[in-house]
Amino acid sequence: MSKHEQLGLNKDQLLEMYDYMLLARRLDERQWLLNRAGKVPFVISCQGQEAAQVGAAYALNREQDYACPYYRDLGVVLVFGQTPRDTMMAAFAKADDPNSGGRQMPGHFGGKKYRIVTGSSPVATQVPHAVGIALAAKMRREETVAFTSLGEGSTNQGDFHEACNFAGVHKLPVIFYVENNKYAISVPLNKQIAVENVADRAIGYGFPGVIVDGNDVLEVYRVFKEARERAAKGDGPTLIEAKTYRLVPHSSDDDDRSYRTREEVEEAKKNDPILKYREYLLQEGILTEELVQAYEERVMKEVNEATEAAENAPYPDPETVTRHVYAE
Amino acid sequence: MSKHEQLGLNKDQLLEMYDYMLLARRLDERQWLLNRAGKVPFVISCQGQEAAQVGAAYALNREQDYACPYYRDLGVVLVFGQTPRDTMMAAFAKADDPNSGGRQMPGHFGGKKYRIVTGSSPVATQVPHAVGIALAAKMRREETVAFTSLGEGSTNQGDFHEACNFAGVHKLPVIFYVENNKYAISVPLNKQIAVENVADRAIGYGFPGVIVDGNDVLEVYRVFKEARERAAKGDGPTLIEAKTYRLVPHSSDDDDRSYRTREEVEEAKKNDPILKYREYLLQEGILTEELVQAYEERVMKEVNEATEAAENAPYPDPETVTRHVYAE
Amino acid sequence: MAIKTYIEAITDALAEEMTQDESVFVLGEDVGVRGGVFRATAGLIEKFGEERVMDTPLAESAIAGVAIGAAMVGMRPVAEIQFADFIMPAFNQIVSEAARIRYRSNGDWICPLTIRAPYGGGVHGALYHSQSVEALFHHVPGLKIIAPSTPYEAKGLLKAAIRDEDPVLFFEHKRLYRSIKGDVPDGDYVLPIGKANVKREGTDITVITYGLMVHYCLEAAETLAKEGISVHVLDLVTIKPLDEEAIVGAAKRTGKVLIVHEDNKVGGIGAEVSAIISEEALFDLDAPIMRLCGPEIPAMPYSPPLEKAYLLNPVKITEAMRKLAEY
Amino acid sequence: MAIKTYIEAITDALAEEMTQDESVFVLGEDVGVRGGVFRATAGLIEKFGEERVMDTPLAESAIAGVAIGAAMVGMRPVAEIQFADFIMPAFNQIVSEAARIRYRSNGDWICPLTIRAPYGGGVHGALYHSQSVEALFHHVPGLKIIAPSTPYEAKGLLKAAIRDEDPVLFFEHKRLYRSIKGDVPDGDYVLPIGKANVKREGTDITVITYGLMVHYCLEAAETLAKEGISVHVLDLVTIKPLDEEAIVGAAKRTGKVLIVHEDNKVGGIGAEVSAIISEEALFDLDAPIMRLCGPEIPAMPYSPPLEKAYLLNPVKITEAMRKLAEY
Ligand SMILES: Cc1ncc(C[n+]2csc(CCOP(=O)(O)OP(=O)(O)O)c2C)c(N)n1
Ligand SMILES: Cc1ncc(C[n+]2csc(CCOP(=O)(O)OP(=O)(O)O)c2C)c(N)n1
Ligand SMILES: [Mg+2]
Ligand SMILES: [Mg+2]
Repeated sequence: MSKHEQLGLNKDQLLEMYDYMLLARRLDERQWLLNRAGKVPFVISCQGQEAAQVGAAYALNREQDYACPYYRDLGVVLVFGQTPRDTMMAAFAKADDPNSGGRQMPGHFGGKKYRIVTGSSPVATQVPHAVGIALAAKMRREETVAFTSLGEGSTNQGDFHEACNFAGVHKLPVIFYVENNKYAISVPLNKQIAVENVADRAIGYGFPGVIVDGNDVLEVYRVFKEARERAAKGDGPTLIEAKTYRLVPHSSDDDDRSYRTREEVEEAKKNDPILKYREYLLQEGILTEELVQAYEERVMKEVNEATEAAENAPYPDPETVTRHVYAE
Repeated sequence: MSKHEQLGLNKDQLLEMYDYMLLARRLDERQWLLNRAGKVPFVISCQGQEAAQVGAAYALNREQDYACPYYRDLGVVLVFGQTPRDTMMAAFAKADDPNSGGRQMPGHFGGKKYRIVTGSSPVATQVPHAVGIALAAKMRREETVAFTSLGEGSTNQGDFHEACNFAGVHKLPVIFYVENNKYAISVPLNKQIAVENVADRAIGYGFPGVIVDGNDVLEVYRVFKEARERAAKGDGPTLIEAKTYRLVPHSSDDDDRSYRTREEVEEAKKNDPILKYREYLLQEGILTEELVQAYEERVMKEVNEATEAAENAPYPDPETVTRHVYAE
Repeated sequence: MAIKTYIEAITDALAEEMTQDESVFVLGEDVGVRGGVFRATAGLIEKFGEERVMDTPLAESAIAGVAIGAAMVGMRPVAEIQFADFIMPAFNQIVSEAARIRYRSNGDWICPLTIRAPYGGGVHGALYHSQSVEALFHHVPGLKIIAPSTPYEAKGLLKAAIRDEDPVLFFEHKRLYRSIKGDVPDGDYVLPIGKANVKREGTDITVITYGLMVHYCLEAAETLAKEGISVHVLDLVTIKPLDEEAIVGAAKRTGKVLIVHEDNKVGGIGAEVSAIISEEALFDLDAPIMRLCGPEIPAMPYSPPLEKAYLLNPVKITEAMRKLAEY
Repeated sequence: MAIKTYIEAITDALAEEMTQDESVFVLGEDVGVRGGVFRATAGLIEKFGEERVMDTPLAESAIAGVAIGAAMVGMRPVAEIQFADFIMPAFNQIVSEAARIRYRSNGDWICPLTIRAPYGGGVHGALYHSQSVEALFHHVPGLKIIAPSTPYEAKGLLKAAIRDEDPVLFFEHKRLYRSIKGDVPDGDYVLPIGKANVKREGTDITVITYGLMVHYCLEAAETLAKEGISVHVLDLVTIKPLDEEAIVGAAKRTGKVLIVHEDNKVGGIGAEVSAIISEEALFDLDAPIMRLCGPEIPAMPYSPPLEKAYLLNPVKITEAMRKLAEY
């Protein structure tokens, strides 16, 4: 049996995951182009982490679960229902941005209709929020699981620790997801943490810590399915660490040449999760070269249309700047 | 070879440790009496944790090391040089209190001349301070080790996590000491943390976590000697967890009958660390019944004299209330 | 009507709100079997069970952060911070998160969270069990802050806070808990957030204050009444949003304003009250706007003579009032 | 003398202090090989090595707390908080610890710590990379707060901060970093903390401000000069302790005061400045004390029209000045 059969994933599902990954990548690339052209002030990327994100979100229940993602999680929010148009509205800071109506930088996801919880910039603050959502689910006897993600550097924040501990003590249905891309801006792993695996931190909180290859979307899907089941069954939290790599600078304001070699980046590109997954699907006969081309075209069309729509969309009315401070 | 010989402790040292433990206990008991008599507004106790404290501090280098203790550590600060008079000056909030000149509650230790770093009430804030002291030592190539302690409940604060991680990454000479007395005020261990041993948290920070019987002063001494050596050699931090028990209420404001049974407390008293150590010393012929009596009398005399001195000592001048906000 | 202590009013408000709304729950350190270190939650665990009266791990940022998460999905958490002094570790969650959730999501998400905390000194609590912390938050749009001085207001406003759609900091002066008793109506009632209350009508000078100091100011006003000085006392009750209309009205009424708070002066609530008055009522003033506050020291010491030196009392307040009246 | 940008002045001050005092070191996120996200520490790791230019784990409470520990035993740490917005997780360490160490130990221990942080908006930084945070700390005795507006003052005061025996928060407006250049003396000089500077002499109205707004106010004053309105501009420079003498003097000089800050109004620095004036110079005033500040919203939005709506600018300031002059 091939991997995906073991996982019970059918062809449509496999292709849907491929589609999400590709879409995330192309939307991301487009934002860089727009940034370099002076059209959008800021980009923060998912590039290199698409498998880690799509595999994770795809294993969740998008009707029941809540996502408290972090700024790189374009792959996650697409699976949760955000559209290319949403992404571009946020990039251009237009009124129709579903995350914040253009109030926040791109990458600060949110949207009640998508079950995506509004996020902020200070890292790791979303982690206790996810625990609170899990607590509410437990109290209301709902089969909701809370998902939250963050970078490995951000696991050094006190909030991560406090939230994990709280969830461990109360056995809450929450999945803590660390996308370990080996850098926190310029600071390499060995200056961030003194252990090999962030997953080991789970030991201190009394729940399992799982390591997964973040370049392998099906493996990510597998461990997430398991974690979600544990959570839904009342067996408590799981910490999952995906080993991954950020293929581009930290953000459009960063220049990564000062802290990592081009060779290292080139080497990492060989493990590009999209290429790896494409190969798998080709091998399994689920993708064909023609299909690859067709997906590419459709995605680019979506990206183009979204870009155009957003570019031409109205900015928020300046008068609205004082709205929504308190209930109106 | 008996235990203390293996540890290289001579008779005088063994008796000195006994002396400190007894002194800590009697000073503590006296403060409760004074509190119940309406003479001092507040007591927070070391009772039950004297072996854990004296064994630890005794293994440190009191000329080189710094202590960042927590509020129960009367045993620690006595070993670092505080006197019964100091304790009582603090209890009565008199001007001569070396910790704060009566500004802080008892148990908020400090004193530069004793190498005891000023502490506060918000728990766990001292943990990063100890790391900073260790960092300074490393930068200045000094053979100083920083000691810091806290309760097991307090290890759930973000500051504990952040400090441990920092020390782990930079391999700093610091010993993190958790006095696990099974309660955080009324909250029992299983509502505080979801693991058996707090020591396991060290795994997430890349340094050893050691469990020790906090009722066995010599064992505590042993693990601290080792940890101090590791630190001084440049091998980095150690987390030590002493299993102990608080024999009295959390503080003079607490009533522990609402959250633990009298049977549980009585059971714990059978392991009273002072009785256990006394037995050992009697067995080894280091203490005799006469000596026990003599120590008891001398300690009580010291406690009495200190109480009297402090009771009669002047309060701080109210005019000084605005001093020492900034350099003068 | 029944005579209740301040802390009974708090407990009653919690119990009633928990009874009438299943989504209301209490969380904090020692709030369960112990009923809170001040016993504000006494009896609740017996009534509502340990899930709705939750002893949390010792971690204030998690208490706030978890409560925020629960609030965002429709619960009505009431978090207790054991002492207001220990709200500092939760500062990021309160200021960066709770206060900004509605704004940053353009009204999509809300955070109906109440945080209760005993504050204030005069109980031998020393530097870290005596602080007033309201001024550290009053600059933050998105938050509401309440600090009632009577059992009646405490109950009606705690209920209002719990039902409010936005995050509310509810500060209870710990000296009031058992020292102040007062009439509390039977049954359900809610008072409006953002309304200052006149506690004494007067014509010579205006005193604007809140919390424990309300009682001291009333005592001082009583003393001065015997000397023929008539003092108008306005209790802010809500610290944020300030009741600007009531403040300006009270200032204009006598033209002489003394602002009194226990907390230290610089950047305190009194600074904003003063600034409002000199923006809106400058030409109605017959004397400089005076502030009588705690001294500029990091916090209140433990030793009785030092604690006394820090604290305002009716005598010190009477003196300041007299001075202003004579101006 | 040389012409330097604001950020060069910062880097120079750090390099000089590190050269002349071995106990000075820099720590923070990305301050090492990256030279800081704004490049304020660029070149330092090459000169002083990675021990004295330390990349820390991503944890602000630890950055502050570790720095406090090192400072207590004689080091002179200069901690960088990457954006002022991210100082919130360190609030407890700064307020409960750094600010109180000298006081709580009765002068036995001290905490000579400098915390640098870029603050302020107008750089498309949105809600969490644009905030002014000074008002969250100005109520806290034991702290000093500096927010210079020129390269000359930035250098002289950063050196003063590092040499100061007490904890100092040093806020650098990120819009100033590269937009403002100015004369900076060669070699070592130190400026006094706590001194406001008159940036323009005038006789009709007084404007009190700090940070980026100093430049906007000067621009507005220039405009009004052409209309025959003479504006006196006082730059606070130090936010805590406020230079009361200079404030009162500037207010008395013209009798008409406008306080300007980028930060929102309620409980801002302007409230205290206003309260000082109405305590000390009420009868010298010919107009209400006005405040022109950011709106009461949690923070500055990202979208250009919203950011613009938040921010003050020379035009808005000119209008307010004119209105006051005409009062
Ligand atoms: C509390 C806080 N401090 C600092 C920052 C600035 N900052 C943004 S992302 C980042 C690095 C995050 O690294 P990591 O957690 O590994 O996530 P990655 O970006 O690598 O995915 C830093 C320092 C921030 N956003 N929040
Ligand atoms: C930040 C903070 N929150 C709350 C408190 C109140 N408090 C003081 S001691 C304590 C329990 C501490 O338990 P633990 O860490 O196990 O130490 P123990 O007292 O049992 O030795 C609490 C909640 C505090 N001092 N600081
Ligand atoms: Mg990373
Ligand atoms: Mg304990």
